[in-house]
Amino acid sequence: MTTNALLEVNNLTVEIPTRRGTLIPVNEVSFNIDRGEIVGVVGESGAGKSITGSAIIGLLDPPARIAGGSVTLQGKLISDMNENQLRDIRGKRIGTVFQDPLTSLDPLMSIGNQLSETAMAHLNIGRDQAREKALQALIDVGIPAAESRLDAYPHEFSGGMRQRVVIALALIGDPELIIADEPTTALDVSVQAQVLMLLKRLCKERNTGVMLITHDMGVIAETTDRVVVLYAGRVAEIGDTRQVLTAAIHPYTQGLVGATPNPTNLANSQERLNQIPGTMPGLLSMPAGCPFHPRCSEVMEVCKTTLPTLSQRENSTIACHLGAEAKT
Amino acid sequence: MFAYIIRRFFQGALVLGIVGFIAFSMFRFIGDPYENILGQDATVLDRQALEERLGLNKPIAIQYLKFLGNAMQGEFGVSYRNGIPVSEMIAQRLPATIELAIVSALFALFLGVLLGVYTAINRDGFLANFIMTTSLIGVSLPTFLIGILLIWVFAVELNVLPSFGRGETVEIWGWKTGLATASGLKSIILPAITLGLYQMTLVMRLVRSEMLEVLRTDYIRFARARGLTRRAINFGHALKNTLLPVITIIGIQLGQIIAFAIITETVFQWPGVGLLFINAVNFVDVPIMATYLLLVGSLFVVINLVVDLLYVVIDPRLRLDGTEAR
Amino acid sequence: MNESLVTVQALTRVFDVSKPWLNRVLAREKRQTLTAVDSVDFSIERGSTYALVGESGSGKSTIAKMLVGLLSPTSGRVHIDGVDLANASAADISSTRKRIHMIFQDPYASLNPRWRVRDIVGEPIDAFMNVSATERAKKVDELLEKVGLSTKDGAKFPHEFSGGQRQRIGIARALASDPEFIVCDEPTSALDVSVQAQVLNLMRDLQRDLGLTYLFITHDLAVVRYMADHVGVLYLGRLIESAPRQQLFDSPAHPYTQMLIDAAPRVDGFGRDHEAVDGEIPDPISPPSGCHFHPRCKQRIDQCNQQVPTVQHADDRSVSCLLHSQGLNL
Amino acid sequence: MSDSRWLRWWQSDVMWSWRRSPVAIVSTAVFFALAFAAIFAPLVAPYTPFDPSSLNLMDGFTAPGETGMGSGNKYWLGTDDQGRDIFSAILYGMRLSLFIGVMAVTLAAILGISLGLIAGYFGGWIDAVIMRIADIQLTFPSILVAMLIFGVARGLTPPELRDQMAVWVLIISIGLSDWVQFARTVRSSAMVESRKEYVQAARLIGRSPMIILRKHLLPNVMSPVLVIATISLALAIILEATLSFLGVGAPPTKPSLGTLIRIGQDFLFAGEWWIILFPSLTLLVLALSVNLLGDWLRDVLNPKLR
Amino acid sequence: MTRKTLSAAVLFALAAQGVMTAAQAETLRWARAGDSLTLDPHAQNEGPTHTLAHQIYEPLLHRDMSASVIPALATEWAPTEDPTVWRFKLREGVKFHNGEDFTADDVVFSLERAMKPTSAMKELLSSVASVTKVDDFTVDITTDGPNPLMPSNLTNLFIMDSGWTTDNDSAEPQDIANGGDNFAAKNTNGTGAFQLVSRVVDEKTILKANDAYWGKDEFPLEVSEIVFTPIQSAATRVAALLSGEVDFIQDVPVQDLARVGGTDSLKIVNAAQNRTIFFGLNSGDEDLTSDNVEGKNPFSDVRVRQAMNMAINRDAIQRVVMRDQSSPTGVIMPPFVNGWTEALDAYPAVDVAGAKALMAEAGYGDGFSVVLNCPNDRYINDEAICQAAVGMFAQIGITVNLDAKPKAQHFPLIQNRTTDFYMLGWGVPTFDSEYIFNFLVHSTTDELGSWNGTRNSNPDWDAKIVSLASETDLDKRNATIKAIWDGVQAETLYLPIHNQVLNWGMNKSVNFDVQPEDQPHFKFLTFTK
Repeated sequence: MTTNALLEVNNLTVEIPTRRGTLIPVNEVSFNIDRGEIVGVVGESGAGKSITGSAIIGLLDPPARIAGGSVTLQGKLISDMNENQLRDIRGKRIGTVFQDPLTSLDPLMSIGNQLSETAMAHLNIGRDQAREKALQALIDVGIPAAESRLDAYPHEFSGGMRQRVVIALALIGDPELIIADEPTTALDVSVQAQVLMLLKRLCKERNTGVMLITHDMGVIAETTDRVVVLYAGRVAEIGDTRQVLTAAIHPYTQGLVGATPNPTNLANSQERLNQIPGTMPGLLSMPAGCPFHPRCSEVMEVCKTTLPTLSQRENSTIACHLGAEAKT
Repeated sequence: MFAYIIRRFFQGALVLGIVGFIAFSMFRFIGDPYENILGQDATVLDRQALEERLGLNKPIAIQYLKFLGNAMQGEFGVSYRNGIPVSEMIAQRLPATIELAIVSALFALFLGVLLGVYTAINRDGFLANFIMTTSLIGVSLPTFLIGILLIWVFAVELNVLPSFGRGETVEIWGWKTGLATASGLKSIILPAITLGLYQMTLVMRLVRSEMLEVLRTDYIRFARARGLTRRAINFGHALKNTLLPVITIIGIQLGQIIAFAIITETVFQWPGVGLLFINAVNFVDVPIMATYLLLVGSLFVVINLVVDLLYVVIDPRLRLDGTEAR
Repeated sequence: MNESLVTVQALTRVFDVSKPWLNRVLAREKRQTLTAVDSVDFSIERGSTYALVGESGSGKSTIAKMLVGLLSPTSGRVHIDGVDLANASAADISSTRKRIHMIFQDPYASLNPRWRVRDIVGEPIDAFMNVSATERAKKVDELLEKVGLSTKDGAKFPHEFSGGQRQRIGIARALASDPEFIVCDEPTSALDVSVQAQVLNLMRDLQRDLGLTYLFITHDLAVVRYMADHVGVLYLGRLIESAPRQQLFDSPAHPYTQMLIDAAPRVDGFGRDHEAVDGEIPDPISPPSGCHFHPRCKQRIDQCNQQVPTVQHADDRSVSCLLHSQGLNL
Repeated sequence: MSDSRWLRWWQSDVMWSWRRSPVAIVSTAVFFALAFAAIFAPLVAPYTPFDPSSLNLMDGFTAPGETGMGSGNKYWLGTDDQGRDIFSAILYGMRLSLFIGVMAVTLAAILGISLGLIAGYFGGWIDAVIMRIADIQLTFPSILVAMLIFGVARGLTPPELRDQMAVWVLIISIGLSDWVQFARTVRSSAMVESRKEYVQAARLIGRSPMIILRKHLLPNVMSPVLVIATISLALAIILEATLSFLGVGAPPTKPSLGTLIRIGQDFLFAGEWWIILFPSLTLLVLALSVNLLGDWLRDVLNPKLR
Repeated sequence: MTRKTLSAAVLFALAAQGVMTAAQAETLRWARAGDSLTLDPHAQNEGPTHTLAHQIYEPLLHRDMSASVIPALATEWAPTEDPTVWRFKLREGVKFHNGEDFTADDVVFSLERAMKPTSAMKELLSSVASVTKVDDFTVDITTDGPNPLMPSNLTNLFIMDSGWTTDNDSAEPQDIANGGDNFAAKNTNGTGAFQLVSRVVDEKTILKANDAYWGKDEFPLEVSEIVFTPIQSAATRVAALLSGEVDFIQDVPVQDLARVGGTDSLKIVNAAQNRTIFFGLNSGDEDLTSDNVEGKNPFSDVRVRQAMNMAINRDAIQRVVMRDQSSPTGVIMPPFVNGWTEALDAYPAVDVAGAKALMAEAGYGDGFSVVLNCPNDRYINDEAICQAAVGMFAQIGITVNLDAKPKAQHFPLIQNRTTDFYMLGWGVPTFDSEYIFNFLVHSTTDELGSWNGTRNSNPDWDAKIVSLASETDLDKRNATIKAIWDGVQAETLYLPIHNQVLNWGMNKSVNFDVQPEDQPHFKFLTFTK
């Protein structure tokens, strides 16, 4: 593990005690993000990607809680901070963008006030300064006629503009890290492209690290530098994006890439899509051994009994017996 | 926005028209006005004279219009019981009821919102659960019993608060108020608690459940993610959004407060319109009963209009054209 | 060329989105309408898949609803196997209805949570077929197996299934009345990619086995490429381009189609910088004049903001864009 | 088969949450115990307080545990001013109160659910008309509605039938004053549900609105109805008591819990505390258990709070 | 007359401290269930209305706290040689509250006003032919025939100032029935010991002592201010007394007597009231509307009425319902009424078996059902008595459906003859049986029998009753009265229950006797220091 990383997530484990037993939606997840780096976290629903994001900023909904592992931000442990300490991290050092821009904004407060309230919470500035800061933030995210839009309410914006406002809110405290949880899922394709480009540009300009949570392999490919593939709460594969997507080692990553339709690749158009059989196991019915083994096309006996550990291979880190066996 | 208010206004007028019709029907069908007015030894001639005078020989529609016309001019007839014009009696009694209703409503609102917010924020706390459970006692006993118990404890046994009446009243700009004297203030405590307790519980539970829902919304989560303080989140964002649906209910509840004042006023001998009404019911004093109904209907309409305006003030989504779904 | 099973001619649907009467009077406003679907023509060959692609507000779901009879068109016609749904006799409508079904978008909302799976799947049988209880049960079992579920699943409730399995239940229900034509309204947009692949494959298998005709509605161009034989692109209620799949992707004629293809994220588009499109989809209540796309179009010419482009046909392609007003030359 | 159904029911989320909530268990137990005692009052009660010929006036005001002066009978909870055994009167009164409450809520629920479903599903002017009626109904606070209906109905019924009619008049007046809540809730759920695709699927195959309303929508709008019904039951019982206080409740010869309390309050200062205490406690416990159940149900059945 | 001297003696005894008492402002806070309906003294003939009027206005003569007739504005009264003319000597030097002098003109004006059509007091003066002024302080009242009871009729007829009343357009009494309103309904100008300070209907009425009162030296007059508050709810009324918020209440519920009496600072004063409670039954009609017997009237059979009379356990009602605050009776008149005898007062012992036998004999062995109409806010524990009676009648097989209503709805049932079985209470302001016969026994005609809800018509009784009015031979008259009573009792025309006992609750420092007509006169009230 690099010690000078912006964010280090180490063996992070989240538990949800329920009546039918304790769920472990995030299980010993480790990865890190450097300054200015965009790291994608990809996986199907239930893979634990959003919960990982929430756990990092301490926003887990009770009864979910961090049960193990650590999160450090620039060498400072933040996973055991209390709510008051976390408040200085959130918004100030880690900005957040949620999926649905409409529901992320308080419908009863003008966006100017929402922006300046956030600025005042972190920057130790007065009302007038905060308002200026808010205006600048709106200009930065490309809201046209920003000055006149400061006193507008969320419902007066279009979907894409709203998400720009949310990004402005995430960036107003000049954070070192942005956690963007499916930021474009609710948007139209044409707008999605705009928003992703904006996010990419702003973060590169400010040298901000980004954790981009998405289920869309296309978005991963086009936007991120590195990718973390999650399956059933565990890391399946981590590596350079191009490496992972073009030469995936983990059968799950392979399957995921293969199942994603590609609009430009007409070569295999009349073929069947590469489907992974079955569905992701429920958190209560986690199979023994490798969680992916019931769906794996290359399943081996060892997979059914032993949990594979993460190991470094070529440019990726993967958790699979397949590669490990070949290596040994 | 303007259209919205006009529409609500017409709706209110329609409501009043119907309430008026019910009130009018009471004149016609509840109790025999001849009997009530003339007594049993009336002659046929007497009856005809009365019929002429009251216009009872005209078609019903005309009678109704006449009734409405009179009502609009504040002309509600004369009490059968003591011959005083109803408008005068109501005007004399209304301040007492309005003061009681407002104090109860403020008590219910203030404490209800406070406790509602508290129990929502500390959802699983011991004290919050305790408040939630004990508050149910307030709605599990009939109002009159609570009133009698309060009198028993605070007036008879402890002898600290008055058991009846408004205490000293003074007139301020033609409004007879009990809120400006010490004895008046002391007198209003027990009735206001009796009347407001139920509504307080209701408001509290409503605020709690709405607040719990609001606290789960994305924008609260996002507000936390922005690192806002707990206070800014709970009061700057959550409470405001909570109050939106609560306001409507409170509007309706104010109407209920005025109606339930009937019981409180009876128990505490509070000289308001509720007491007047219940006496009128016993005496079949139809003019007073009908006027009371119209009054409650009008108050309700006005309250709802105010609530609607409040809604528009709070919710920017309604400010544009007021056509947004409600 | 195969005969058409479904023909849609000048299909138009206008919604009245006016404010209440009093508001209009006071604000001196006119009635407001939203033309959700504007003179759309297309036809679907028997046994093929026609995909309608469009972003939000394009009118694709409205077309779907009109085709299955959930909405009636404001004007224009829908012929299904020669039967005009608007003017046919009751008996014809009933027998035609039986031949149409629909697969819905949301696998959670499309199944009644209080019903057992066998009742959900069997409902069309109850509605259309007069069969005994045992026959019905047998038929339901067959359907469940056909879509890859177990017959035991019939006794369960929808919440006991995952999203993909629910969508299979929805497909089983759609097949229950032995329809020929199925309207698929974004059937996989709520599913994960791996499950999406399963469902899409299943649908293609079923099409092959049962000779089904699909109208496939989606916003995802990538999915279209796997499913469709012919693609229509909608923008603000207008069908701006219609072409066989291969041709559409190879040589999109309309700038909007080009933009859509460009904007769709690609698994192989590493670090790609998009030529990001300007603006967003306009308010459909007051769409731009002329060609609706002109304010965002990078290739617009002077007339675009005044002149509504006419549809130009060539072979089995059509496009409505002023760039091609002299006929399609590709 | 039925075994597994029981098992599944027992293991369902609601039942699981029930087993975990001491408040829910206790209030269920208390409510059912009271309801059971009320339903089987004629078997449980030692005396028949509704039969005037069985009363011995000389037993009046017997203190709890004492023997009556007239008959020499022993009364556990004492007697009231008419020599009525308080314990038996509570059982019979509770039976009456519960009957009135349950029937009134049923009436309100049937009315409210039907109108709410129709308004929510059809929308448009039908919705507008129904909801305006509801608005107007709300203008009249429940207690006034009940008093009005009670007054009119009493005027219309022949005096010799009034005692029997009083109960039904109460049911109708309380029921009619309470339907709006049901209608509003059902309407908003029905509006949400009827936009869902399963309803479209049913419309698609030509199912009639009646079938869609009954088979598809109704089961899906029932959980909030259950919560409202529970709380309304408590409200109806209290409202009946309140009406009794105003003299428009159950007749004194066949007293409900509320009438018993109304009678009892006359003797509060006189030292005959048992006449008001025991009926009040019963009412409190009854209403409290129903309210607590409603509270718990609301939390359990509200998916937004899960 | 001994009483008069006694009170004079008391006055002398008090005279020493009288100066001190008057100097101290003593406020009496007084509460009762109902408020006065109007201040116009001739507009309503109703207890609470008269009670308030008695403090402000005065009649020519009135009943003191022991109910004996004493002089008020008249000092002497006697019939003249012409038995149809009564002569009244008026008190001199009396002033109205506004300073006007009281003269014979005021008496003539007031009595004539009370005889006007809109007056509610006109029945009491129905025999009066004219009122004439003899001189400034003498007035003659001429009646249609000899009227030995004239003084009794005048005790609630208040004298108003003719000038003030006319000047304020109140020469006609307030016409309550037709929704009339006048100045006198809200303002007062009497000669009484107290004058009005302020009044809010149903809320609070404040009176202060009249410094110019003619009787300053004759009555204690220790009360300098009266604050009168009507409190309807019995519990609240008692609570107000218990908590010391009021000093004096009328209408103490019987169940709270012990509590009030047992409270250190409070006391209960009681006296037999001039009111009898009884049930009336429709025995005259062919059939009843509210029963379940077709084509027959079970009440028309005297055996049924006797059986019912035997079924009522008056002692139990007295002990349990009334807590001994009543005296059971077998006749519908209180003991102070002329005509009352112990024999009449005796009531049958409870005999369920005997009653059942009588019922069977009358052909109602299986019983029948009927509706009993009962007031619930008029008499002491009226509804509870009816309920108790329901149980007692049930024991002889009569199913009684109780219909209890507020008095305003109950009394019209009797007056309109729309009830077959009802409760009624009757007081006798004239203290003579004739008053009872006129209203309750005489068959219903235009003038008489207006409260006889039995529909019973007995020409023999009617003739005897009419003869009483002009019979001047007292012995003969009393014999006729006895004959009528014997007839009524033999027929069991009514089912008497008891005579009420009046209870007033007050602070221990208050010395006050109960007035049998429930009309306190506060000028008699004294305080213990």
